[in-house]
Amino acid sequence: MRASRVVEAVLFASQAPVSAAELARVDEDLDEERVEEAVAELRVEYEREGRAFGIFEIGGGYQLLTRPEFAPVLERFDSVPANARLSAPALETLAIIAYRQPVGRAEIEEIRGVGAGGVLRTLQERELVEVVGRGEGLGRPLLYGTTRRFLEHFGFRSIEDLPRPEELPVVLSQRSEEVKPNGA
Amino acid sequence: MRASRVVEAVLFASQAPVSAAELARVDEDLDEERVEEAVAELRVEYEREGRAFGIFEIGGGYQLLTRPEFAPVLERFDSVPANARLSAPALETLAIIAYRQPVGRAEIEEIRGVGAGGVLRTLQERELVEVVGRGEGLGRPLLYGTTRRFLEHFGFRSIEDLPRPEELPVVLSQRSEEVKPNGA
Amino acid sequence: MERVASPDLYQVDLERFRGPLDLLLHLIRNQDIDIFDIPIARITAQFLAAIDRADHLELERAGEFLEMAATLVRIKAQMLFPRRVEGGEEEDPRAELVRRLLEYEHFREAARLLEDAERDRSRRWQRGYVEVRPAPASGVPLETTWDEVWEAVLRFAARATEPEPGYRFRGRLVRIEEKIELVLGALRESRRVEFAALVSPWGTRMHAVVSLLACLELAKRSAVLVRQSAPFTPLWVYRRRRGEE
Repeated sequence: MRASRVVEAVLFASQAPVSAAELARVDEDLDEERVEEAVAELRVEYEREGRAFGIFEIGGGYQLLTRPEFAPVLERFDSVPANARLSAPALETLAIIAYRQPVGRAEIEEIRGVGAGGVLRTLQERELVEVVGRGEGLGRPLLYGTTRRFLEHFGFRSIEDLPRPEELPVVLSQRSEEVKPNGA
Repeated sequence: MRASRVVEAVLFASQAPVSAAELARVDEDLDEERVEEAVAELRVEYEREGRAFGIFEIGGGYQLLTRPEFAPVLERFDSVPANARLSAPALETLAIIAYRQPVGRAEIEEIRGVGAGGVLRTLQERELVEVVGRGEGLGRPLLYGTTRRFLEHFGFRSIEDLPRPEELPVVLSQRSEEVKPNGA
Repeated sequence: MERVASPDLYQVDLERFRGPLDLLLHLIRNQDIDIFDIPIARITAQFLAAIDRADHLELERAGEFLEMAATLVRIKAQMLFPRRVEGGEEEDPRAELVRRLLEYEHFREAARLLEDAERDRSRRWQRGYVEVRPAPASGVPLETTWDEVWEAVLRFAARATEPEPGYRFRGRLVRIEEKIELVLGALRESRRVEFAALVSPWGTRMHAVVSLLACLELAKRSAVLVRQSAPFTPLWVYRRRRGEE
């Protein structure tokens, strides 16, 4: 298998930017220098073929992203769907973030018992939640919180304004620290 | 901008399959036929260049996925999320729903000889099945069917794509008529 | 793998099986038994022995196996006293069981095919990261209200009261029916009652949650009206007469 294709596969499927050192660990035949050669090779190919994507360097890592000149295309694509209402999974995720912020994806998934990737994206696109920091511990997970837009939309002055009656379920009323030591 | 590059940009920027109709809406110069031509063109290019990914037809749309030969590399990589697999009870329940839809909980439990409440809820939360109507009879039971997400999870093009067990015992078809779909 | 020493010593581990039908099929297929002519006495003995050994099964699962055991014992008895149906032909008491076994086996095979498809699909990856793009301004405005978010909050509460199969509560379960009775009882004496008054004598969070669910259930049945003038002010439950808005 060609080094450049292995690098391409990893960059395509990775959730986050990948450094040359991490890429070099994928295969015994690779070292950082060969990874950099492979990246350069891919860049030349993408350029020559006029691909809609390219390799960008972000925070010390490589990432495959759509080229900026295609932004108008994607905007037209995005402008079609957008539901007026949030789905039940989105509402539940929003409730968890609202009451437990800042909170990481793993914690949300643990509470709901299902993956939260798509739902988090929807909420971010709706500008109801945003990344507010990074947690401690393995992989320094992204932490989510509600936005100003969230407060405006639901008519709260601040997060302290959220109703917190007795009957608030325990999973929502407990602070993250009580549940997970490596949260915020 | 070339049609094939517009199509490539949208497929690249989407995690889920995109249908030809959705792709055609992106540009005034596109229609479904031209989208299909563009997809065919991209396939030839990816094949020729030996790209690590290809275009697959899933759930009535097109999706960019890595080729299976890169699985051994990607399975080992931390920032590449593992594709979740379902438990045996979940697969059995899903098989019944997939082949019998629309189908009620009582019939599922009858076939498997065990309770289905917990499994059904998990499948609903993962958006693999959904309520598609109500049956006749006592309590007008909820009827379940599979979702588009189901097709994505298994990589099927459509529900007709479902694998069929070789021997279909004759007794199987007897009971299907008893359950009448309502809202489906 | 188990070995057949004698029919009575056929060892199986119940935990491995997805249910009674799965176990029965295993017993039949692994001993090369003709499914249309099941030696019911032998299979029943093996089935009972298997559940007898599994003393640590959860209550719900144990119930499923016991139900099948009862069916087997009944079929065994019917085999001793064959019934004649109209036309003089004998009805095989095993017929319905055979139909269920074949049907289940069919879906077990279908599940295996789904698993194959899942494995193939899981060897291909979609893009791991896709840039977050803000929804275009021209898009549909969000209509979701706080009430909908709050309903999602209450769903967590509802879920906490509904035990997972095999999950055991320590102490007594708090039943919504009991709370409904309690609310209705309180409202027989006065037209309205403060929610806090319904809750305080018991104190625990679970009681509070179930009481609230009871009120909401009654509100849904139009038996009560739940009112709160502003967040954090007392919540009142009103008795509702028939036909009253």
